[in-house]
Amino acid sequence: MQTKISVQTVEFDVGEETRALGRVSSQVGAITSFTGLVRDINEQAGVSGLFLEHYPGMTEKQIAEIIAEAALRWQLQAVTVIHRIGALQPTDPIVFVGVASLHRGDAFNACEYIIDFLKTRATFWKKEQTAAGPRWLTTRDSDVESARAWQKS
Amino acid sequence: MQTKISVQTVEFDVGEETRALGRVSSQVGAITSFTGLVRDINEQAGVSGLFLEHYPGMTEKQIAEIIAEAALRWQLQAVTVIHRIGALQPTDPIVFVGVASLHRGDAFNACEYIIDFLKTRATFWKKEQTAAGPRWLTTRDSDVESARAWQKS
Amino acid sequence: MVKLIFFASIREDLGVSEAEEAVDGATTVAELVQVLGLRYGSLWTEVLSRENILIAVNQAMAGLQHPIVPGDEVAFFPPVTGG
Amino acid sequence: MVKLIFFASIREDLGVSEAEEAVDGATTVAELVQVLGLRYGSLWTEVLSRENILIAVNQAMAGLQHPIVPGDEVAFFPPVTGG
Repeated sequence: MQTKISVQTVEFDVGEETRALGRVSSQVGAITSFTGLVRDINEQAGVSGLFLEHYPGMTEKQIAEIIAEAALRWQLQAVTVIHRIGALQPTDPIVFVGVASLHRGDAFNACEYIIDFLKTRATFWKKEQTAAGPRWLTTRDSDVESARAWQKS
Repeated sequence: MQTKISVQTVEFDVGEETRALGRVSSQVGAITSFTGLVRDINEQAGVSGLFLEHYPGMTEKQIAEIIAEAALRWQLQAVTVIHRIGALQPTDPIVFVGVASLHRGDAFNACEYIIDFLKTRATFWKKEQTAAGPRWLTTRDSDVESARAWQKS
Repeated sequence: MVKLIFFASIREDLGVSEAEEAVDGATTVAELVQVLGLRYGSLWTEVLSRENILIAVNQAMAGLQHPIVPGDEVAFFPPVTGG
Repeated sequence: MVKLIFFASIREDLGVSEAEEAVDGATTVAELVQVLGLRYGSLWTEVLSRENILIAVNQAMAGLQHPIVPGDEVAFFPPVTGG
């Protein structure tokens, strides 16, 4: 399995990443992707901007672990995870998860698994700029639930 | 909800389609996509090429119905379905399903639902060029099963 | 007259992609298939009676007992294989 | 000496992002927090003892009872919010 992990400030190109996943092997039949965007509302407050930081070294290791777990559960040919850090605006793409597989069921499951654990386990932190001033976000209960659901399956 | 449906011979650009889905509203938080590629093996034979045809008018109507059903089940902000027809080679992208939603759970479910029913209900036909000569494909049992599973949920 | 359309293996096996045909009193798809068999011979009867053949009347899936009236568009095709 | 790293709200509340500190006999994370509280005052004790604080030793998640030895990298941070 081929893996690409990048934590970066610059924007990613979903088209280029998808093409790269398809080039891994002529056996790839399905590519699924998740692209997360900064929303202008998060819970209540109007969000004018976001600042993201991570733990260099550890974050990349955690992402590699999450991908390795997914590869134990499903048959995967390639996985790409790109997470942006630094200053972001509403509607900016923030995270990309792309999965290439022979079959679409595996590609869908692995893609959702990886983003669910990225949200709850990888060392990223978000600070929102809101009308009421800046604030650090905390893990969302719904994200914790999504990750927990995989442990039952 | 915004919908784009296209049956076309030319290649699509996953990056451009994803950006367009994100532009629909500043509330879009999640974009999921499925890209199907022509594989060089399908069941047994080595496939050197594929020819796809559809039923102009009816096919587009069926795709619109499948999208409308998905929109009844999940909260969606935009859906794009692009299906190629004509002559295709192994590794060529053949189908794109993109879904934009506020939340990723809805986006993942709707994307998988739409491709599952595209495979079993939309009037497309594939003729494979194999080492043993051309042959028309028939619906795969595994695809029928995937579509059936949604009726139980 | 009804408009007939044939797709994929059905088109290839009949050697026809589209035709305008008189219904000769046929009021259902099944009766139309019978009329066409009498008009064009056993190949048509065989192909259009295949167990897995699918039918659409006016671009909506239909069964053999679906009514037809002049002006309808009736399509015959094998199981679909999209995506 | 151990290398301390603080992220996000923990860094802002302490006003420090990284530090090299003597362990003064501390052999676990909990003991290290005690030593740092004695050295820098109650703000450090309060911040590093928060209920939801997370700890990593050498870039792997760890609990308060995790052993530490000189040369370790010990990080303190709030709940993560990626994706």
